[in-house]
Amino acid sequence: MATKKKSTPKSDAALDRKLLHDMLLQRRFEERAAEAYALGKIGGFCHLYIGQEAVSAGTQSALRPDDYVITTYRDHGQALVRGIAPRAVMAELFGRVDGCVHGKGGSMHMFDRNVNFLGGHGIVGAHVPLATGVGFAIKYRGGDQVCVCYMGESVVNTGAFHEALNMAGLWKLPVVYVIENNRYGMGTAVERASAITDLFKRAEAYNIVGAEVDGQDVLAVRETMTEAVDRARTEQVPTLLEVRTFRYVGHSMSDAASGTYRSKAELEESEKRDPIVLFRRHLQEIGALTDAEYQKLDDELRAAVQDAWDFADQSPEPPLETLFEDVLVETPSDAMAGV
Amino acid sequence: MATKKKSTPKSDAALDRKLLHDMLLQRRFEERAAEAYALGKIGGFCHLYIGQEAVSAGTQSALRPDDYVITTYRDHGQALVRGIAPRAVMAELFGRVDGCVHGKGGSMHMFDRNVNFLGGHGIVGAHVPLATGVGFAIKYRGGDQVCVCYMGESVVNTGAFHEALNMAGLWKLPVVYVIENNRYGMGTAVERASAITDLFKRAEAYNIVGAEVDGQDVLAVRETMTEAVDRARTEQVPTLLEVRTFRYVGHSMSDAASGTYRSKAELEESEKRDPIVLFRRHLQEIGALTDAEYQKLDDELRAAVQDAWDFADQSPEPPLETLFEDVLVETPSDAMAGV
Amino acid sequence: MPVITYRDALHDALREEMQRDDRVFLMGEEVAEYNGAYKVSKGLLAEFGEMRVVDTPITELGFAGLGVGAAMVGLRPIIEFMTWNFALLALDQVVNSAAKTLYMSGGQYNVPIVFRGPNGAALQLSAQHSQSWESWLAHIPGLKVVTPGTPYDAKGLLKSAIRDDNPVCFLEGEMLYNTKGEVPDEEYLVPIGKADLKREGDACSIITNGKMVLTAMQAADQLARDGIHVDVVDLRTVRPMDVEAIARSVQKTNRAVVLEEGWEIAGIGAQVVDYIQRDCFDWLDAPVVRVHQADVPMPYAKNLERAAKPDVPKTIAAVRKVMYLD
Amino acid sequence: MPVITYRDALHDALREEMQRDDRVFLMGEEVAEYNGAYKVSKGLLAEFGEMRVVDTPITELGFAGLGVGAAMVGLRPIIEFMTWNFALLALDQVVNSAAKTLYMSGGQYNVPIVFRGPNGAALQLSAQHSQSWESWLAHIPGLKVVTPGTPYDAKGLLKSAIRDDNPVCFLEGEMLYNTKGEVPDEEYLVPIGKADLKREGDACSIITNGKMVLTAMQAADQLARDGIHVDVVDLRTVRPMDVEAIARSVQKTNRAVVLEEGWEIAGIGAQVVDYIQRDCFDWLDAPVVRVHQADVPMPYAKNLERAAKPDVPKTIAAVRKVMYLD
Ligand SMILES: Cc1ncc(C[n+]2csc(CCOP(=O)(O)OP(=O)(O)O)c2C)c(N)n1
Ligand SMILES: Cc1ncc(C[n+]2csc(CCOP(=O)(O)OP(=O)(O)O)c2C)c(N)n1
Ligand SMILES: [Mg+2]
Ligand SMILES: [Mg+2]
Repeated sequence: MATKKKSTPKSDAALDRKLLHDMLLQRRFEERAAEAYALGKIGGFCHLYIGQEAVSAGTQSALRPDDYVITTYRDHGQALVRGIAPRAVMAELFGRVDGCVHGKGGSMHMFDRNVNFLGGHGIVGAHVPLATGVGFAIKYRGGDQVCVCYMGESVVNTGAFHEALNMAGLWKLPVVYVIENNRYGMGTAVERASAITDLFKRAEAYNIVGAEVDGQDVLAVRETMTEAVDRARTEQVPTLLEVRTFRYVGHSMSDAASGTYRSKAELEESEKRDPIVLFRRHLQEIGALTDAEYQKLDDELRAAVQDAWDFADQSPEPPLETLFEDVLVETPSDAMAGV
Repeated sequence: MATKKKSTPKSDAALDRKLLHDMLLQRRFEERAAEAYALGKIGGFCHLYIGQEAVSAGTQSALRPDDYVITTYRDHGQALVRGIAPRAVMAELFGRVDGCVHGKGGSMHMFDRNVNFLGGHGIVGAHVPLATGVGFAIKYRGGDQVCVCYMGESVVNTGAFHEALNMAGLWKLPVVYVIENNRYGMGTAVERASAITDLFKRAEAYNIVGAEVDGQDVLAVRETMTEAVDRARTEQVPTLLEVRTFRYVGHSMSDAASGTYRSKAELEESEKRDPIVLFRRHLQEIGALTDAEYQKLDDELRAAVQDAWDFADQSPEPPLETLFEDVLVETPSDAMAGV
Repeated sequence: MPVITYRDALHDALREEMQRDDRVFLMGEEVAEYNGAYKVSKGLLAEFGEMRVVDTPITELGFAGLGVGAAMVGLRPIIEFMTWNFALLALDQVVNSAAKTLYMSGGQYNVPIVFRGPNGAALQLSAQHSQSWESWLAHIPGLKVVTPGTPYDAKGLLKSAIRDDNPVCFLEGEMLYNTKGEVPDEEYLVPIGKADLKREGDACSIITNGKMVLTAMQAADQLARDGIHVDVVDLRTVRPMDVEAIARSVQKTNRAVVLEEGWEIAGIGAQVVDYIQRDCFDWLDAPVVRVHQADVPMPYAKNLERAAKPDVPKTIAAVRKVMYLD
Repeated sequence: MPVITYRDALHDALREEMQRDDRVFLMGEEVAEYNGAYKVSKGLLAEFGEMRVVDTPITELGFAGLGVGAAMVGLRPIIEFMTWNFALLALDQVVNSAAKTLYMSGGQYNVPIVFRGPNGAALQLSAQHSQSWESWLAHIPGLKVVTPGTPYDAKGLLKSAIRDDNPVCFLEGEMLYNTKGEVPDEEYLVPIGKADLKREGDACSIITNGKMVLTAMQAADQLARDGIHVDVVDLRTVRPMDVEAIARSVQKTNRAVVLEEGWEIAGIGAQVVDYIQRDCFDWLDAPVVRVHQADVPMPYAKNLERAAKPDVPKTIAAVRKVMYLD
């Protein structure tokens, strides 16, 4: 299916600034998260997003505050860009009471109702039907919000993806499904898992729009995403958007960045297209950013991340009685009082 | 993907005769099964195949005895064509010890190891991965058999279908997936369940060959199936074959043939293309069948079905002690004896 | 009081709650145009329209998850499984999404959803269509699990389930849809988590739930003819379970039979036994006896199926055994 | 005797059985090129090639079903779930295809398949990655369910599972992979369905399985220092369960603690309690006490996770309680 006419966003200094900020915040945040993990301050599984920052920054810049975002376990970057405070994300990683879910979820399960961030989900594919349900709810209420659903490229092989996209196509739900194709699902290259490798073409099976974009180019990501979001918002047409990207780190903290399933050469090649470096260069070329400005931003972000670390480190463990809280919620008694 | 060069089977009197026989056997058998159900001799769910007989007859005529067949709960026709004796099928429907699975399975679960009939499965979509596994086993052993997997058109929306076809496409397994598109899944028209209605086009998502054929024309079915089977056998390329057909009866014995989700007019229109009538006419036109021959065949088949009924009726109930048999099989002690 | 069927009781509960709250919608296979595979949703499409009564493709995992997503952002979905047998495909969403999201989100996102449909065996549907999932579901924290045995309870509990702000698994009985009972015209709710002493006696307690309530009552009737009067404790909800009601009855009768529809091993009855031995150890005069489905996949043949299912004679035999009468 | 890890014990079992029988193959996510998410299959791709050690897409339902189909026509698949948490998506194939096909086919098609992988909680993996499925799986007739707690049992039971002509669910412990124990060089099998009395005492029986065997042994050590000597009955297989071994121990000690990794309600421990009260009613001096995971989804924070899990102090407290010592 052809994609619609482009509505390229005007170049905009504030926006450029925000995109750079969002990308660099993620990078600096996760560099420190890796350090904290090595120190044993973070436990469990911890999946970093380093290398993919243009995807979250670019796509989310096309959203409104009342739109919805849902994602996988690889959720730090998405959470930060959506506006969960670095303090709350770091404290969650540290398993502390001031974490965005009070230490209940950890790395894989960031949630924040204030910014319509519907989580971090751990079962590959399982959140795709959830996103479809959010799209259904938007349509049910007659709203014009959009739900964005991020997923790794392995997800396109799961039954949950297929069932969910068929319903989205059948019922025309306002959802943008964003495949973050970083070429590997754990140690499995995409061509060893999917019978076709142009993943966006699976959209045809569901009568939805398919599109692809270079995920290391934050402006391209933003542009393609803006089209998809517009289509969802105004025509309630879902899109399957494949964003080609790369993770510069291992699948999780226990996995080496290269050497097993991918070569050092491949990794280095991909690092030449670091989204932050590319965008910084672009801004400098068009005269929108000086070295000093960049440095200042970087310093600010490093400080913000240090602040998050200190905050997290000082936040107490969750009180033991919270173990039994939030298993069930009380239904308000007026609901039970009768009609 | 383009389908390969055709290898049209020669017109062949014996074959024509067999196709007619196989279709008429199913029709006569199921007419009586419906009667037996009304009399309470058959219980549970009973899904008749009337109207779809050309699919089983045409497709299976392209198979070898050592190929494998697997199907859904709508399995009487497939079982009979594959060579399970009408007596064994009818006795199974009657829940008797001489049934092909000794009364354990009933209408939905016909099996026969002697003819590589891998069952009758009741969970929509669930047998598609099984078929893929049979294809895997064939490839594993280096054989040139083919596995044929029948399914209703609703199955293409299930996660199981998607996961299984992706693996079949990825690994090039010798399976022919046959969609019996009778336009309805229970009361749901195909266009209300699937985001696209040219179901064979989903093959593209899995890098396998897609094809469609008129399911009321037994020779066309045979021809297209022969191509698909050849492709699987010689090149280990799977096919998704959509066969357009119609069931003339309700979804199961508790569902009216028309009046709720489909109109009487639609049903009558479809009955004009009764596969048996069409094929009989064709054979008469080419001078390969006389009225008397047809009548004789019909009489024989009615007698065979009556014989099956009598046999089933006289077969005893399964002994009570069989309740606890076949839950587990004993592992031969020599397997446990060491290397 | 009007006497209506279990099917109509459920239907009325759906209709009343959909009228009361426009966030409530019903979704599942054949619920709309076909009026429901078992006609529970008859007429609802006509009354509420296609946004609120929604036919789905055969994709249990997908539409169960869809319901959870919709519930997270404020709707109140009722997800019908044509039968709970097919819900097996959707359990990842029931367990990992519906039951855990409140906890994982640190209390931010509750999931007000009802998963409902017939559970357990009907007649001669054989192995893949005859399963009772109450013990599996009850195993999971974050869920409530309800198994009404009468029209009255079905209506009152379904209304409570729809109003509940948590995920509720609602297990109906296909063989119960045509059974009848008194159901008041006026609105009422039956609270989730409360058992009901359906019959009083002193000789023994039969503790049961769901479809087996009928079986227990019939067994009790027959036993009464021999002068054996039993308590029939209908759990109604199996999670959370009303342990006080169990203890009250068993501490009175000193003997217990636990009757369940499903399989034995780690069945819901095993949990009831555990509660009994924990709370009534000094009161028990005999080991608790369980009645359950034979430990085999359900066979098709009529005689085998009958032999496999828990029934009145087996329940009576268990009561007599626990009373050392045979 | 050589001392090796649980991981290596499993690895050796896989390797030996693949050498012995070329119908055996291993399939799952990351089992081949990555050498297994937990390195159990290290080196097997190199030795046996890509037809016998097969990486799959992330499609648990699909490849579990693929395994069943392959098993029906004569292969002997070992399906690795990266963890049993993800197997939830595949349970329809485990239950409806693997466990029932022999029965539904009237004895014609047996399904010699092993489903294996780590089960239960590791460290701080939170709610969706920390589940114990033994009670669910044990509920299902047609399956065998094995939960080895030591390297010796892991190797001997896995070899038996691979040779078994029935579907076997094999539950490993992620936290056990690095634990060590004696494993003979010579070939041996551990029979499925036989418990092992891992430690002898007279004061109380601790009945347990899987990862909790270690916990029970540590608790027993500590209790011994106070002069309390307990039996540790390691069930090893939870279906079929060795009821004689349970009865033998409890009839000797007259007291029992049931220790399991998973949740309480209808957990496997409930079934053990049921067997005990059935077979040892007249021997029991106190109600059986259960130790299990707190009835909540698993939290992430270290302190909460610790509080949620069954452990040595909780086990000791349970033993003391059942002995009326506190
Ligand atoms: C159903 C399921 N199976 C397996 C896993 C284990 N697992 C976690 S992430 C992952 C790889 C996912 O890869 P991809 O979708 O490409 O996302 P990426 O990690 O690259 O962001 C696997 C196999 C899981 N969490 N859920
Ligand atoms: C997973 C699952 N969901 C629902 C059902 C109930 N069911 C049985 S057949 C059927 C319709 C299937 O339609 P289709 O695939 O078109 O096959 P047909 O009956 O037309 O041959 C449904 C919904 C089931 N058996 N399994
Ligand atoms: Mg990836
Ligand atoms: Mg159909």
